[in-house]
Amino acid sequence: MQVNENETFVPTIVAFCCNWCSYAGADLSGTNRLQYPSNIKIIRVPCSCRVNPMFILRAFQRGADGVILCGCHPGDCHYTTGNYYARRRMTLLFSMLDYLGIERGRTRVEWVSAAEGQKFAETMKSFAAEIAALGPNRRLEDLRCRK
Amino acid sequence: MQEMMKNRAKALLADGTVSRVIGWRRGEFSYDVTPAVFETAEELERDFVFDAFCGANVSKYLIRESAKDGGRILAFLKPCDAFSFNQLLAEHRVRRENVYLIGIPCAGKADIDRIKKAGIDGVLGIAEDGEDFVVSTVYGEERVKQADVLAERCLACKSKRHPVYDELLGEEGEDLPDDVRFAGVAKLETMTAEERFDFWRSELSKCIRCNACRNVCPACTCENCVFDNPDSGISQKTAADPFEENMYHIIRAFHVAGRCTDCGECSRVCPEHIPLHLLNRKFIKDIDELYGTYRAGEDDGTKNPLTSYTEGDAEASVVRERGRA
Amino acid sequence: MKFLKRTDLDCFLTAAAEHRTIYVPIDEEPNKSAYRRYKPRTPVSQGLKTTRSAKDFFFPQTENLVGFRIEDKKIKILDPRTEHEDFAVFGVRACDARSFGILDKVFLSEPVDTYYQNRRAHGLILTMTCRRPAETCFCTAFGIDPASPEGDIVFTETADGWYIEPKTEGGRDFLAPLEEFLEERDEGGAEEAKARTRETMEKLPLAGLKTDSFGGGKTKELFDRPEWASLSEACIGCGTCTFVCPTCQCYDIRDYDTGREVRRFRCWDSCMYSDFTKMAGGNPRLTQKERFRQRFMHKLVYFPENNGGEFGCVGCGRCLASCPIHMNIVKVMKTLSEGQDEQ
Amino acid sequence: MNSETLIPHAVVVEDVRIDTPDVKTFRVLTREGEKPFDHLPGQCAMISIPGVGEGMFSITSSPTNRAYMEFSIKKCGHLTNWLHMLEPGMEVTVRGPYGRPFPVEEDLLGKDLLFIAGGIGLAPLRAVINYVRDNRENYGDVQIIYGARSKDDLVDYAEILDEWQTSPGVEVDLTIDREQAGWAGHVGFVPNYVKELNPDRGKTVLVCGPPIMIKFTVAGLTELGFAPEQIWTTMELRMKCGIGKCGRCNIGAKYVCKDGPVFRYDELGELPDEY
Repeated sequence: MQVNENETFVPTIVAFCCNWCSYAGADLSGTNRLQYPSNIKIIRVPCSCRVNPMFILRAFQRGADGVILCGCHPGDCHYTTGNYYARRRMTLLFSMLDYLGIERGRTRVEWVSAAEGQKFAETMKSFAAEIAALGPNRRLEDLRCRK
Repeated sequence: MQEMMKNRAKALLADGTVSRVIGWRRGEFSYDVTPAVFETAEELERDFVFDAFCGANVSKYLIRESAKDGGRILAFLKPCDAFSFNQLLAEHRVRRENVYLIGIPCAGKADIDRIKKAGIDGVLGIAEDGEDFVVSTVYGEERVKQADVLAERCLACKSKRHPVYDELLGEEGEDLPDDVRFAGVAKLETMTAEERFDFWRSELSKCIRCNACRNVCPACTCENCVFDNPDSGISQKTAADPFEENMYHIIRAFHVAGRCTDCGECSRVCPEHIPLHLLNRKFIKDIDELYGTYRAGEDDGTKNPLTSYTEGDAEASVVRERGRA
Repeated sequence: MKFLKRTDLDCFLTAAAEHRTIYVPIDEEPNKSAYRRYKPRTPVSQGLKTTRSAKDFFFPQTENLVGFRIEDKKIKILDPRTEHEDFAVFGVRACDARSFGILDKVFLSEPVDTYYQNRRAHGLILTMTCRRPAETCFCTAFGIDPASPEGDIVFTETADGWYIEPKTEGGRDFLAPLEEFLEERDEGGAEEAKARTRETMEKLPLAGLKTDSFGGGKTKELFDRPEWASLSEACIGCGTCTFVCPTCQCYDIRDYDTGREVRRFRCWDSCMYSDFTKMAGGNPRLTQKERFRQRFMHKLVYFPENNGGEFGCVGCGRCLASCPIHMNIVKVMKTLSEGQDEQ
Repeated sequence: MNSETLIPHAVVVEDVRIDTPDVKTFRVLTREGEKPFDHLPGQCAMISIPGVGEGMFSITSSPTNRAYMEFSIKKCGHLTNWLHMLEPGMEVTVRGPYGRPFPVEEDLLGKDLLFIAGGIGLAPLRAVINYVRDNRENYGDVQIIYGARSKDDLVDYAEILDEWQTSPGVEVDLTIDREQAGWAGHVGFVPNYVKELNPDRGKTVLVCGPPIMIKFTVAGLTELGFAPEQIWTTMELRMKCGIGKCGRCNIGAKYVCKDGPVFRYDELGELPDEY
């Protein structure tokens, strides 16, 4: 979490992007000069399936207010099936976080292809807006790491 | 039952079918039994016990015991232990050929903590009398209904059936409906996020990170746990921050999701009485609802739901949509 | 003798809390209590023992030892220590009261552990006699009298209240502003209550537990005993016994990088854990048998050897109640003693 | 509030010397350029890199060296891997000294000394050897038997050749495990070499090396007629606090960090076999 000069809350957002589709999508949105919020920190992963629940939790621990996972569309995975496994895993994890009382909006999965620069920018904008509305992550933060 | 088991064990030892027997050893009081391996008829006669307090799931010990040379080991498995064993079999953690399984019926196990919760202390002896336990104590005799001091996991028993065995002692039972089992989870689901957060904070903040839930769990069989691996970056040994408490319990439950047979050992052993089964059962309930009913340990062949998929699986957004309904 | 009526306890504690922080056992659920900061009108637990011991007050599960910040490639050392606030722990039983003496022998021996010393210097122990000992109690085996605990002030419990006896200067100072809540009573009631406690202790199943086979200098006889294998075979290697134990004092030191600084903290550790003695070059305690043996040898042999014969156990019975597989120091003592008789 | 032994001091790594492919010797000084603290030969100190961890290492420089302190460290685990990445000018933290030293001013006075070391086991003995060399008049003959896997694995080789071998009354016998080009010296394991050399029975022995080497060396010495009371060794177990409180480095009732690391062999015989 950060606070800008006007003391308004600027969330820190971590986006895990698969190397083959979503990272390329982010790249495309950049080359097309489409704007998306600068408070989104992209972490490139070889496949959405590389992201295990620990990654998501650690992002929150280290100060993220929202975490989004982006990968290839179902059926388009570079490794054929990785995103299918990721989907089940994240569904169950998000459900568990919800069960523990963590706000539902703080986590999201979106499928963004290499051609969807526009979608990437739109997704990030809407996610950033949603997290900004939710406010700082307090329920899943590590007090030792609070800035 | 105890005598039947003892006699059968002695017979199998005598005819050489097995060389050892894993069961429960008598304790100091009438409730503190310890899992133990018996090698002779004399040991069995002296120390073997099977009663309402023999709740400990011995299936995890069979990983170590079945790896040993020197003959088969006889294990008496209650239905829930048999599910755990079958799951271990599916994961190739036990050597089936080294284990001789006798399925034993289970009418539910008593929880000494619930007897003590009823205000009974200074226990000297516990005897079964019809539907009651007669508890003799330093402070006089007390009587409780057996049904009132059943362990939580037994109240929510999923099955009285043994999915795996070599022989059965007594009658085979049947599966039980899941609604009781999931009632606790369902109740939490109807609460608001704030209520749930407060509930789990008050429960998980009691955690002393003794690792009993992990170490007793028949599904937790990693050679080197991520929480013990200094290179993992998360082995902190202690819940130094509420985040650590949440993380430990989320990851512990997640790691056994799809493999947890809901034997309830985690909740049984928790010295702080944290209802850990509510975490495990949440995953089971979600899996059932999203990917079709799945029962870990049902057989040793079906792929577990986290290592399989269908193209039409629900998107992760189902969590948010479900909330809106 | 001074007497506090049960009905006046709340006023007494409320007034005391104005002078220092008071911790009391509070019921979390029936027959399960934990120490919490006292708040007026919260009922104090009537239970015998808290699930966790009272050692937490002086040796908490985790505490920061030192911090480091890198500034201009130089390591800046941050000392987190501050003077601890004054506090008092109410309702400590004789077993836990004795455990502080055992912890003192470790932490207050040279070189003194200042973190522990700081808390110890600011904490008052208000002990209470045991009216209803449990079957898991065996403090008498270690020479502890549950009817006459150590501590700064002893509360001897009767049906309608407590006889109060300050034992130290700190205890007298604590009571001075609270005189108005106390009344004068004949000592007879206290003696009667004490006699009843002692009588109950004799009726408990573990009353006859003997320590003769143990103590300093017994390493040779006990270390290689074959019984360790069967005693430890069911041990799952968790830290429950260690963490609920009032005398277990082993700790680990670890670093946590918060992103701005590194905090070096210590936390409870357990000799039952597989990585307790693990080194890059190997592990001297490879199986659970060695780890299990270490815990009991430490309490029954090594500790007395280094501390004038005092055992490292106070017989509180917490490990008996919470061990997942019900293996415990009593079973170890009985098994090893029996084996000794046969030899 | 009084000082606390668990809080370390920052020191500067002044020099890093590459001894062998996996051993480096670190020279440390305070920021003011002084030796961090005084110690006795055989004592240890806790070195740490904040965020990585802390570990116990024997101080390899002699107490008679007033200018600086040295640690010879073999790369074999998490912390030591990080230590090997240090460059001169970087800082680490250090606290100590800890443990019981070799009895250089008591039992060893006036004695003929036999040092037996294997591999990195020379590190703690180096402090004693140099202490003895600097107080030459107080001790009798010195014999050093030192072995390593290969010529390249001999720690402090330059110092051995240039200083020790040229010292009066010091005999150095080197051996390596396997034949190697350019090595004209003895080949074979230390325990066997000790037997071959058949040292004088009157000598007091200080031995350090891998546990297995110590075990066979002591067995050989016993065979030759040495008594356990003549043999001193230094131990190593996992340590965290260094002051006998964290409870993990015990052998029986003795803590290696506080009651050791130096033990006389008959003392070790009294302890259970768990090291």
